[in-house]
Amino acid sequence: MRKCSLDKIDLVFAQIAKNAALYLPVDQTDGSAAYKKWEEGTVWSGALNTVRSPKDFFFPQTEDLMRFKTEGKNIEIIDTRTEGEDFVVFGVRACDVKSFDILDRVFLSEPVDSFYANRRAHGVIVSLACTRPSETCFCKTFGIDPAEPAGDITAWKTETEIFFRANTEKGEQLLSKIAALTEDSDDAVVKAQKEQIGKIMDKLPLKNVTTDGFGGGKTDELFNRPEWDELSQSCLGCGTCTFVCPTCQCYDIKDFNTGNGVIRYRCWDSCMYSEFTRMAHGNNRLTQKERFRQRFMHKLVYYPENNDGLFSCVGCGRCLAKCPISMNIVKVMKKIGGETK
Amino acid sequence: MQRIGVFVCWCGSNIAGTVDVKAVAEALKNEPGVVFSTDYQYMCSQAGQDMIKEAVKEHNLTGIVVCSCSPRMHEATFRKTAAAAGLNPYMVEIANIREQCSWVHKDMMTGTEKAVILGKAAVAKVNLNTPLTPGESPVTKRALVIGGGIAGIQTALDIADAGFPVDIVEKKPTIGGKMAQLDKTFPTLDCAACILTPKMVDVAQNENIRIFSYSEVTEVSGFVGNFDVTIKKKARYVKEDVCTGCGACLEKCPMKKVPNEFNLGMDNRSAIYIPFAQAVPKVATIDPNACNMLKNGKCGVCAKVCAAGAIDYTQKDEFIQEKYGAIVVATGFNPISMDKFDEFAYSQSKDVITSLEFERLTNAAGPSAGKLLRPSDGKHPHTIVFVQCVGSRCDACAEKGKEYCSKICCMYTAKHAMLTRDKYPDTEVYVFYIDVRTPGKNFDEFYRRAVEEYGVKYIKGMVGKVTPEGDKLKVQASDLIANKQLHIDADLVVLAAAIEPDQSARPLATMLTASMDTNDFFTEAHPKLRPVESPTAGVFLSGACQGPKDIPETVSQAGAAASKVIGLLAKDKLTGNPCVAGSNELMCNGCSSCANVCPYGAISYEEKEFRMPDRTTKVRRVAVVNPAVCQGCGACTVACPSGAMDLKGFANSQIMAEVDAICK
Amino acid sequence: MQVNEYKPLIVAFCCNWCSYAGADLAGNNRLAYPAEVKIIRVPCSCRVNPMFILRAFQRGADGVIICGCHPGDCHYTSGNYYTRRRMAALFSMLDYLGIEKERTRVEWVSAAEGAKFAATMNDFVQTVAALGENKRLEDLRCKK
Amino acid sequence: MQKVTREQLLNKASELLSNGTVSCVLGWAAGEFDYDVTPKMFNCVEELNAGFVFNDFCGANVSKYLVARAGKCEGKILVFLKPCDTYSFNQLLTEHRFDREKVYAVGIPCEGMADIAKVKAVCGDGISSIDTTGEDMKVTTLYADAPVSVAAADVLAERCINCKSKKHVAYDELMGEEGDVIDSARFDEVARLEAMSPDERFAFWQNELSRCIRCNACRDACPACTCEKCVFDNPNSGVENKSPANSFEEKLFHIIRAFHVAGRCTDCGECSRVCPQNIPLHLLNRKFIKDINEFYGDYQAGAEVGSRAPLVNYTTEDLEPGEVFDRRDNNA
Repeated sequence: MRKCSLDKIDLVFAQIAKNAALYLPVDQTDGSAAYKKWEEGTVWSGALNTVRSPKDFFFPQTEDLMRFKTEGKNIEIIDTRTEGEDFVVFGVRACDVKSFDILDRVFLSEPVDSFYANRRAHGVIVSLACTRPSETCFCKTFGIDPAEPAGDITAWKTETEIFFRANTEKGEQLLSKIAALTEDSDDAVVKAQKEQIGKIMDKLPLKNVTTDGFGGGKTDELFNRPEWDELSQSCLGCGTCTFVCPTCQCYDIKDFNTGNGVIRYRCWDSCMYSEFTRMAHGNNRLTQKERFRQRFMHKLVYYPENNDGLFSCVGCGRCLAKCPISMNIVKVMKKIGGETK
Repeated sequence: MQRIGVFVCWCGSNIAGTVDVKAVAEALKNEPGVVFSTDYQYMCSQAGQDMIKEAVKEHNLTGIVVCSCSPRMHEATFRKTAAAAGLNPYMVEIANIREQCSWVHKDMMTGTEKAVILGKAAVAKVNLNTPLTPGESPVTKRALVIGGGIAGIQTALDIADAGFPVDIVEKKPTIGGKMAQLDKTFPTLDCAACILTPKMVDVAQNENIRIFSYSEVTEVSGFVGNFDVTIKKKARYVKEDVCTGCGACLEKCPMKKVPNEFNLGMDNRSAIYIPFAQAVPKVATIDPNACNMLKNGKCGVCAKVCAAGAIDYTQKDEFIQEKYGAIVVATGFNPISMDKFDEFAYSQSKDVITSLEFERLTNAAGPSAGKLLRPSDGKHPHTIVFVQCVGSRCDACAEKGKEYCSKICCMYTAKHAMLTRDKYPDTEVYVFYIDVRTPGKNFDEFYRRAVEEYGVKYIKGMVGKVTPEGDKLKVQASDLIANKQLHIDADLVVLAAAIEPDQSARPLATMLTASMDTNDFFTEAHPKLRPVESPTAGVFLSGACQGPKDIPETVSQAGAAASKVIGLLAKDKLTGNPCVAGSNELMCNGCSSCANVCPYGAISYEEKEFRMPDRTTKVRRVAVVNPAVCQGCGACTVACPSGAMDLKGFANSQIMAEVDAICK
Repeated sequence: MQVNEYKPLIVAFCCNWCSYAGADLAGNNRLAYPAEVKIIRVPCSCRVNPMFILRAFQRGADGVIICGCHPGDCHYTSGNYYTRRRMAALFSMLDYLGIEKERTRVEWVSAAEGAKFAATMNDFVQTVAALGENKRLEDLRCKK
Repeated sequence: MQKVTREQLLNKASELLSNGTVSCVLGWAAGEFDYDVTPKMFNCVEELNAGFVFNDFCGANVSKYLVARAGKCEGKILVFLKPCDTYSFNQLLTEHRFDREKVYAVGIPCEGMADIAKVKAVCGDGISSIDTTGEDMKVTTLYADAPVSVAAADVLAERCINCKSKKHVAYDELMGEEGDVIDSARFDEVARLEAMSPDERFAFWQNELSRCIRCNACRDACPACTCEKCVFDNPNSGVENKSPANSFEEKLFHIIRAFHVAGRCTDCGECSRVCPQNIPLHLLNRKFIKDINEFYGDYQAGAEVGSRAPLVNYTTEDLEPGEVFDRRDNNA
């Protein structure tokens, strides 16, 4: 384990940014935090929670796939793929790190999504232990320890210092690059912090949310539960929950006619939208209730069914904080699954 | 995918001088959808048109782009050419490379470049064109004239003379309107009744004309050529077809103290009445507010004296449904109320009267049998003050009166003044005016005669106050030319009250979806070019309902309206403009934004049942455009937030395709 | 005039009855205006949807002008009155977003005003040329 | 603290349900915390007792639900309307979006709603409870030892600080005292932006709109956006797009949306409340409202049913689009 005084953190950032684009949470004018590219003078806010999750780095909201150049009746196909640049995402919470596992299972299983794989290969994740979970947090429900985030490097931050531990080869490499700015350390401070975090976890209001009652094989049992009507009733059908969700991975492929050609791109889509997965015959989920149910059944039943019991929710709490009508997965889990462990 | 043919015209050297037409034809050859492209000296010539026809056949063209002069010039020509070749005429688009290109640019390269772009835009549009067919609707060959004054009478007579049936709806018991109340008419001074009543008789005797007197229009639906109208025939308690108009009932009716509206309340009539001797129809009417029999069942004298047995106390309002092809509005005008003009003491003294009351006072059939006598004491007035512009030409911000000029007052005041001095030379006559406006044939001569021959004292200035004192009216006024205050002891003050549209006009406009200005005058389809048509197709305007006018103007407008109606009724079918708006009911919210901006009232709403995704049904309100009424302006398409409303021939997608082609 | 002056792309929406005829008259009288002006014919200025204007800017237009009959002379009686309100509101909004207000304009041109049409276009092209390329409402994807 | 209590509303709703006036109730349901309130349709007294809530966090404007709900249940729907909700209610009626006969509207007074983001800004994150029953709000967090007391005024939502009206413009029954239309300072922020240079304004909006993730929350919560099919969802409209692919798309969406609701927007502020990225979207709508008031005379959408929105209306004397700027420049 290496450590470094926070006084020197900008030097660390400068060092990392020499070889790779560095992204870290920065305070925005509206008071929330967002990942921004570090440049000289950028101030790391240390914020753990960002409105947009770091999934954007591997699965951006819009991404060009290819282009067609048209001239008169001629069409030329242009491959727009490039070898990506190396980048580092710094300060990722445990829950958000976990989301990459969930996305990997979708995009890296055959057929591999080359765009995602390209980004994944070039990205290094520096996670940060979460010392101040919010009341909306329930990562523990999914077996995530906020004090022990995964990632290529795990970091723990105190008032004055930051501790790093490499977890992967990529992490080792990055740590070695900043070796001159860091020094060896024992894990006493980190241990104390972990204990502290554990205490907070026991106080979280959502600590008892359980996945019991969900998981693979539960489709028949849960699909026609009458509670779906009531739960979905107020849903506006906007895409907020899906767009702030670190694990939602649905996208649409669209063509944009530029006048001189066509850009084929993909962009996030939302199962909440009436146009989602629309086919020649119409739409297979005609009502908001069906669309609403799909989202939660996918996260809590279908996904685990296909992925060794892994739920595709990490308890980050973004949808709890951002849903315009405050309907969310916790309310669904409590209503459909049951109250406590 | 379309198969488009492009035809680039040289127009001699008009286009070819500045545009490399061959290069344009060549460049457009490669545009999506284009299968044939050529150029020719004169595309509009017979040879050019034949070339297009042949190309359509040879290349199975589905669309045509002609790069030539303005579509305002030859769009119709090329549409006909296309039709002759078996193509839908609306599959033709014109790229204007003459007026808007070769003629305004000097340089060959610039001109050619622009011509290519304009051609591309036209191709882009044709790619999205769809064949359009104008809608057809039948025409009901019957006209409705609302209002039985001189305007309505003249319109009805002219339409009837052309052989079409006409119905006149008049809310009063008789036709005749305001003109029937007038004494003499300016500037010829012939008697109003002498020229009007024969026309009223003509109306009554014309086989093509039906008069619904004492009736009102209560409901209008439908559209040009196909209006459905409900007419309420108010109960007059007299069988119209039985009454002979002998007048026996009027004499015997015990209730004789009803203010006579025909004489503006200056004398009384009986509860059963005929407004005036030459009324058409000459049928009695019982005033239900005055008749004791109707009010409390006690009397029944008229029924007893009626030899014909025409009285029917049980008569009810009757509703008549009729179909019409055209509707003429001739609802006329009224003098405005003088209630707000207290400075003239109208409500305080019987001897302050309006000009229309003055007409009745000087009319031989009026309350004083034509003798000019003061209403208060029946004495002959020796000093008369006429006040012009009472309530006309007021400040926009003034609480009372109208902003506009009532137009007729200058002339009738001159007439009143002249006639007074003619009959009673011992009378002093003053006329106070802001301006004297006499633009009409023989009008100024008439006014000058009043001043020069008859010695009427015209004073530029306004009367400030009229105060009754004893049997005199103290008139306080200013003489703007002499710049002094005047005090006149008058015996009679006559106010030239502004005129305003009849109260019935606004509800009627709502029924007709015809537009009105802020003064409640009906607006024309075009203020200069279509002055007798309302923007609502099939609705025409006659007389003062459209704006203040005198009798000759009213009669000429009435004739013009009639000729427009005749032109419409002469058709068996109406062919519409196919470039009309249409609403996609699946996207329509029924919010009424489109109907709010439609100048033609072409949009209505219906409740329609839709199948919802969850297999329930929902009734939604959706817009429906009547293609026979829509003129295709497109105002609705922008008012519609959901984009449900689109315009054929100028669709959103087509215009955007043009934008794209131009900007690429 | 400068030699290297920026040549802006101008989209002019002209109503069929007045302004398009006015443009034709400019042609009849050989009154020159820059070829950068491209006219799109619409039945009435009230047919112009704000979406068309934004579309033009997206696709590379540097200026958009809407021409209609003079108020009171609309072929459809009231169409241009709606245009007037809509565009006043829209242009004010664009300005509020910091987009150059000189890039959009409404002008009333009658069928008899060929000279006014040409003068208007000359002036508008000059004004927009002075602003240079449209950067604030551009869509980089549509750049050549 | 709200002047009308949950119990009062609960009693009213129970009474109207029991006496058959209404067959269901559109109100707010309690959530996991004290602030995450969800609009909900209650079908019986038992449901009301279990979940109905009314507190400082019932900001959601439930009028829009009537478009989908009115007529769906057997009898009438009871809907509780705060003053600002009544404007939306009227506007929807003006646009024939639901059947008035199917609704029983109860006007309820509103003391202004709290903004949870402001509460968190004052008290910190990790809120375990909020007591809104007293004059001041009592907030307990995971990280503070003792509850923090916050004046309601300090955490009032922006739209409530600039409340335009405490008056109910529509109801069948009113609870509590009727308030007045307020001469609020709601246009001050718009005026501040107007006073900036175009470059500053551009920078301001570029920064704000760049955060847009096109989740459509603003549109879907907006009571004026009730289109059966939004142009932005319609592949044939020419403007459809699912993502803010670049800054043009961000502007296109927000300009067109604001234009489509111009003259119809009641300034309820839902757009800004629901924006997950805290974009001050109401400043776009307010700009249109301010302009319309200045150009064509004061107009409040929803103030009366059946009024004609300014952009579907005209006078022959309206100002010219070019005069808009002359006016402003002269005023400056």
